[in-house]
Amino acid sequence: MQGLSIFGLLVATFLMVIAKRTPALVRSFRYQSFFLFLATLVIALEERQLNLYVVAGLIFALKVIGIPYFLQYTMKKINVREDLGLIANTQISLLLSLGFAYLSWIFSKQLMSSSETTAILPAVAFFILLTGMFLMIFRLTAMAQIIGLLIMENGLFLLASAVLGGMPFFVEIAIFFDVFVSVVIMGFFVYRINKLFTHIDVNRLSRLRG
Amino acid sequence: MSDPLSLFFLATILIVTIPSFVYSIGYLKKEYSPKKILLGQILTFLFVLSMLAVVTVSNMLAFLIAWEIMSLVSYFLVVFDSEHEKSIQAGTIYVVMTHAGTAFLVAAFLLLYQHTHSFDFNLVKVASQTIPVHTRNIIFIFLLIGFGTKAGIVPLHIWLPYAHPQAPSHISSMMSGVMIKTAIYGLIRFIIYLLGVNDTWWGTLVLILAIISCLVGIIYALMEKDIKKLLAYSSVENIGIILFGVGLSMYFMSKNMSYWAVFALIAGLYHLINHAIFKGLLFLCAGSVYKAAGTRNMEKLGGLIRTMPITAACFLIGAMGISALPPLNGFVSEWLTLQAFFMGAWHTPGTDKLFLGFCAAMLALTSGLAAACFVKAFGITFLAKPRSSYAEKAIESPVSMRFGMLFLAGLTIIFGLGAAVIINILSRVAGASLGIDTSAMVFSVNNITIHPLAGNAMSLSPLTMALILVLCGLLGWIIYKVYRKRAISYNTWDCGYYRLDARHEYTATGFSKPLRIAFSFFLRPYRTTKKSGESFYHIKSMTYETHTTPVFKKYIYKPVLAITFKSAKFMRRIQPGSIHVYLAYIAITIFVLIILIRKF
Amino acid sequence: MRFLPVLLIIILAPLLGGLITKIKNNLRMRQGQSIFQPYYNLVKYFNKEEVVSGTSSWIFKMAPFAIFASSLAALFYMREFLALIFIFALGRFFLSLAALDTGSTFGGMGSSREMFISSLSEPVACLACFAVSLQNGSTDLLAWKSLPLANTSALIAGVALFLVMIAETSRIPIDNQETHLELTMIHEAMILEYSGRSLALIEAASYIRQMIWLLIIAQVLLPLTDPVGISGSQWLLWSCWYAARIVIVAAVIALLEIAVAKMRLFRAVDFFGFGFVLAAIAVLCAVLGY
Amino acid sequence: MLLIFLLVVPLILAAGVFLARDAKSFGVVNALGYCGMLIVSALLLQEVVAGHGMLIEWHFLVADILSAYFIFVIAVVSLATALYSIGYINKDIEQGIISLKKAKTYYLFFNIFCFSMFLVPLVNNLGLMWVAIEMTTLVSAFLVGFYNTKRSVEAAWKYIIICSAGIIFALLGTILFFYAFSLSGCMKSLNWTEAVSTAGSLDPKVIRIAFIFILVGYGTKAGLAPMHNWLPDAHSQAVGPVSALLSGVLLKTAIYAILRFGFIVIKSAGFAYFGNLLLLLGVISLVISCCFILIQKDLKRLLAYSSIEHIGIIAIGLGLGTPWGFLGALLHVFNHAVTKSLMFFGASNIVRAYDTHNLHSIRGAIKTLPYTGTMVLLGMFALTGFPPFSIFMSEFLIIMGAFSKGAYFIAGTLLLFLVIIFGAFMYRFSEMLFGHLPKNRVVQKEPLSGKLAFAFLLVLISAAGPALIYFRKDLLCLVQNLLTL
Repeated sequence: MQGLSIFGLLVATFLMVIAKRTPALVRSFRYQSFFLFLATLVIALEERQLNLYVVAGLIFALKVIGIPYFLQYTMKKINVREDLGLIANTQISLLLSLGFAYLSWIFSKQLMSSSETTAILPAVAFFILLTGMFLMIFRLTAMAQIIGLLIMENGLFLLASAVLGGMPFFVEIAIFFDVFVSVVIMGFFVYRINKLFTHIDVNRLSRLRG
Repeated sequence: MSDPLSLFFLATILIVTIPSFVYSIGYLKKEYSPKKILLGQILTFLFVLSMLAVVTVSNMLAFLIAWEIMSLVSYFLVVFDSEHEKSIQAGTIYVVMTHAGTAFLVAAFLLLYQHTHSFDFNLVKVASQTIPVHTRNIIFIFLLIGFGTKAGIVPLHIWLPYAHPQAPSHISSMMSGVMIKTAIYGLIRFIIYLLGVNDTWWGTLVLILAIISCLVGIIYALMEKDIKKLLAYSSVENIGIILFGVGLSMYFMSKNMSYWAVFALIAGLYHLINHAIFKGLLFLCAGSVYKAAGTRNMEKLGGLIRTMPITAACFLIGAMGISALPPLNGFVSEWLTLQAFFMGAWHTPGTDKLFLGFCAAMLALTSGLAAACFVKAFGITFLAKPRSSYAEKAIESPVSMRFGMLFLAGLTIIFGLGAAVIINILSRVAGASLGIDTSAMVFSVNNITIHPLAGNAMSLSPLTMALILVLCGLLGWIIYKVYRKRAISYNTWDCGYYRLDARHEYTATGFSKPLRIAFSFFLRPYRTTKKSGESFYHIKSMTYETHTTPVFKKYIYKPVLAITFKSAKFMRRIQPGSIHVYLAYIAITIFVLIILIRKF
Repeated sequence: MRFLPVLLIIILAPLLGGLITKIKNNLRMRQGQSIFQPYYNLVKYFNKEEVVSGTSSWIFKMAPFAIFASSLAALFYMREFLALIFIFALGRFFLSLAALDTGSTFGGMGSSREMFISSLSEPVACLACFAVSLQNGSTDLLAWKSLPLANTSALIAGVALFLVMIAETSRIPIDNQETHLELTMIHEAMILEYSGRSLALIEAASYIRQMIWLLIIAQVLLPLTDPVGISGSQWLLWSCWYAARIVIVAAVIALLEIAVAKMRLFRAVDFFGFGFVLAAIAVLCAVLGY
Repeated sequence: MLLIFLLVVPLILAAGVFLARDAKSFGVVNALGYCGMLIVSALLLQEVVAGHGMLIEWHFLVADILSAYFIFVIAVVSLATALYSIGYINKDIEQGIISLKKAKTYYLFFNIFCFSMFLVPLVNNLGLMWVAIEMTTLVSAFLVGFYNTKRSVEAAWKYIIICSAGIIFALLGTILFFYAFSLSGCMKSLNWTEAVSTAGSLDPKVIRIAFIFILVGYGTKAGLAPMHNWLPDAHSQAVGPVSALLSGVLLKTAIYAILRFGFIVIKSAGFAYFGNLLLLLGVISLVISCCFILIQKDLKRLLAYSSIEHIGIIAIGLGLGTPWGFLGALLHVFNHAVTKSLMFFGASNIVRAYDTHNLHSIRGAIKTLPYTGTMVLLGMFALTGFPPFSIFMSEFLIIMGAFSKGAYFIAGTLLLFLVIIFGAFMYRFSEMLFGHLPKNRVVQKEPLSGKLAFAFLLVLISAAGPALIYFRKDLLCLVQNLLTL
């Protein structure tokens, strides 16, 4: 069961890496969130913790339904070209992300210093984290950066629930709230950028330098 | 701190600042708005206060604070005419240089603190002997650089000729007369008094710096047309002369020749207070010329001796003093310094004599050049016909200014004639700062004659010398009067060309030409000619200028600045404005830190 | 008693000038003026009426006395060489100022050159004096007593001082008292505006100064102990020798003046550079004990 | 009770915005409110120092001496800013740059921003602290993008994205810390109070890695180079008064967070590790900021870079680990906060009077704005470490710490770059302040509230220096307790 969710997470993440257009990215983000929800649920079943159930619920509510919907809505409202603007093309991105996968595997084995079975989930989490960072750096549009941020957070949630069985409850709630707010605010700014610059290619936002 | 050293500097400061302050009353009037005058006077007051604090506090931290406040206030005074681009630049150069110097002081003080665990002078003095040798050397170097910047030791003098002339004249006289002396106070207080000298090379280094400062200072002074700049450069030279005394005393101290150490320090301190007096005086005179004529360019002055007799007389006395002419004070202190070299060398074993002799010769050269410099300064400014309408319309300055000048002029004479008395006082100061008991040492007999080392032929009595000079002059006058022939007044001989005017007079530039050629290896003079006219063959007018290359600025400071800015511009590229790059920095930082985690 | 030699010097000073000129002329196979000519000149000047430049100020009028005073006062400080140098500087200072005061181009030129020369000559004088003082630990050059041939350092120092003296007494190759050619003249250019009594005073002063220099150099090169406790005949001998050596030095000057040509002004740097090196060698010898 | 008060007042004020009739009167109310805040925080500080040690309320609010100190700093600056805002916003309305509605939103966000900043030192839970800090980012982003110009929006975007991305790593670090705790199996609640008590028994390896994430994450927010790039943009584009808040205290809250985790690291992984990391980043910040200050042409950016420099200095002071250095760093937090606020107020006055940021086209400021000009002149000297102003004292202490540790390289670097930066400041500011009054400029009148703010800050700047010298021994004791807690 857990194996399935891990598999799904990996696939979704690779899909993100090779995504060329924003809708594709959003879609694969939704898949990823779904498998995250699955993974959390499994952990919850194993550990029998109430708050993990709630967290899983929240993931489902926010990340699988809420946020992707909001993102699509924003995209619709600002009708700009949909491509993400790749700094590194898909092949290179794919290779790099394979590298990331390996790196995070090493790293988590170092960190977890215990049997490989416990190290696998954290490894996936780190991998997702790295991929998120990668997308933020190597994709041009503002949308890509928002989604990258969200992906990183997915990674964190996976890590938290994997190694700790969840943070203290109210902290989790607060963070969720925070994520949601930040997405809304960023969406608002994307809207503004589009209005002022008539594009959302943030790489061309370089009036302020030096 | 209330030991003789502090008291001596206290006295020096007050002697110069009080007349300058009186002078300022007349000087500032009508030049600035009342509000600004008030501000100026408040700042001046703070300036004097901070200087007094510097020489009296007994704690390194307090010293540092007083020192910085002094720099700050003096900066405000330098940029007092804040409209002029020049004074802004001058102020900036000044305050940055002095701040850089302070950085070295901070380092030195903290090194002292680290080894003595106290900021208090007395405790530091007690514990300073435990400091390891190489640390002592480092501290010495730092102190030398730190105070050298303030004192204007070459090549750290670069700010001085900009800052001093730009300030209002009474401030210039305080800065040149007193403020740069606080640096000498620092050197004596921290190196000689607190640290204690026991390496010969310290003294030697100071002497070498003294030679360089003297020569460079006076040569630049000779080349100047701006009278206040000339005076500023001559301050660099005189700091050199003072350093001769101080360095020599350090040198003798390291050789345990306590008597001659005291003697040399006396000479140094004597010249210090003398320079304070006559440089203050000269700046005040220059100020009153500037106020009257509205220009500081000597080429436009001349003939002022008729319109401004008092100023002229005071300037003459100052010039005589600074050119070490008997029986005025400058003569006494330079004579003492030379004697310190001669007699010290006589008592020093070995080949160091050669070095000391060389130093003495350089001092002689300096005083010769100084005489030339001030013949030029006085002759071109005050004598012959006015060279411009500025000089023609000049009038004598108001009472308060005259008072300031006359007071200092009087002191110039008194400190010459009363040498034998003063030297006894100074011996106590020197003894206290060197930690030597001078009660047994003889420097003068019956308060008239300077007579070091009783029994030796060497002795001097400025008082009698003055008497003799006056009598001889009288004799000449009597002979002159005996032959009662009439003296008729007529034009200067003009080789039969009947329109001799001011344009035929020798100019400041012309006056210094022989020396400009003699020292061309250092001054690197060059000429610029500008021709104007509709064609090359039909030239309407031609301008021709001679310049000298500012060696230190061109070959030391400019390159350093250039390199700094170039590297800064290069660094600018790391921030191209692309958010992706910035995010990449974060990622890279994390990677690097994690890879290097074992290193921390 | 102390004033007797002073008076003697004052009286004989012009004679020495005359003597040098006489020797020069004779060497040139000329009759030449009498050696008392300087006296005639002085008397003549004193009796002539004086012309004062209208542009000049009290500096111009006061300078002659200052110059005269400095030369005269120097006589009392011959046993303190450093003070001596400074006192001469006093006279020079005022002469240069007076020269600038008239506003004539000649005056400015003269004072500029004079200050140039003197400032270069001072270190040489100082270092030479230093070399001698290393021998007896005082700056009293007249107290110098050992034979020069026995003492290399003093000899070399004496030569260095001699060079300085040439400059100070405005002799060839630095200056030339005889011409009024603007290319060459220094001292003459400064006193160009003076006439009558003032000129007389200045001339007298320069004669005395020259005398003092000669005495000092004579003492350093051909030293002579003071006449203490010696009988009449020996005393006569002593004084003859005392005068003779001055004449010798004078003769050397005269010889030099007709032997060499006047140098370009800026060659003076090399001239004094040579002098400085000599003095430095003298110090070195003194240090090494030769 | 005090702690609650500190959190409630800003919220009440924020709510009050909706009742406000006109901006000016509300501004006054606002300022009064923050007067109260200042008094309360002073009481709090006094109480904590007096020895009650730690105040805990409802188990999730806590105030030990460190947080009380930071609270005090925040209170001081926010009061000054509130004062200054009155005149500033009022003028904006008069000139028709913004509407009343916009002014209200300004005050709304201002209060929420302050609330979030007060929250950071007060929360006991390290996770919630993270939330609070992220909140400061989100709120202040609006204040950066306030004028809705291209530049300001660009700045806001960079600010929000870079800080969020950075802070994600901070969260990762927090999680790893939590993981370390769970490994040692002692706690389940991330509470600071428990954390320090059990810090000794943690696995150093995890802590070391976790701290790197914490440092980079919160370091991004604190503006440590090379994660500083958002800072000059945001600080130069923000609303005048808010620049002061950003530079003055926002950065310090991040420093506070780093310190909190730092104490745990010190206990488990030893001081050297913590110290070296901070020293490294500190020196890099110093060097880089120096380079940019040298060639900077934009007045507010210049000040922003100087903030990076001072954060670097603080980091160095903390990293040295000697009591003097630590004390110096903590005092520097306060001194820099007040001085930099003064400078930013002055800068925004000047920028408004000449409506340009470009230093080359600003001349004779001291004539156009006599009061502001004088203040900026003095502030400039204070900022570059001239006595009798306070920054001199704290920098001196830090350098002293470096010497007493024998870290001569650090001390040398510090001295060298301080001098260079001073030179750059002199070069720029003397030209800007002095010089001829430009033709079309007339002497301008300045609002009373602004003058009050200046006076308030200047008093603090000049008073703090002597005070520090006077109390340095007692302060040292406090710091030593802090280091050995």
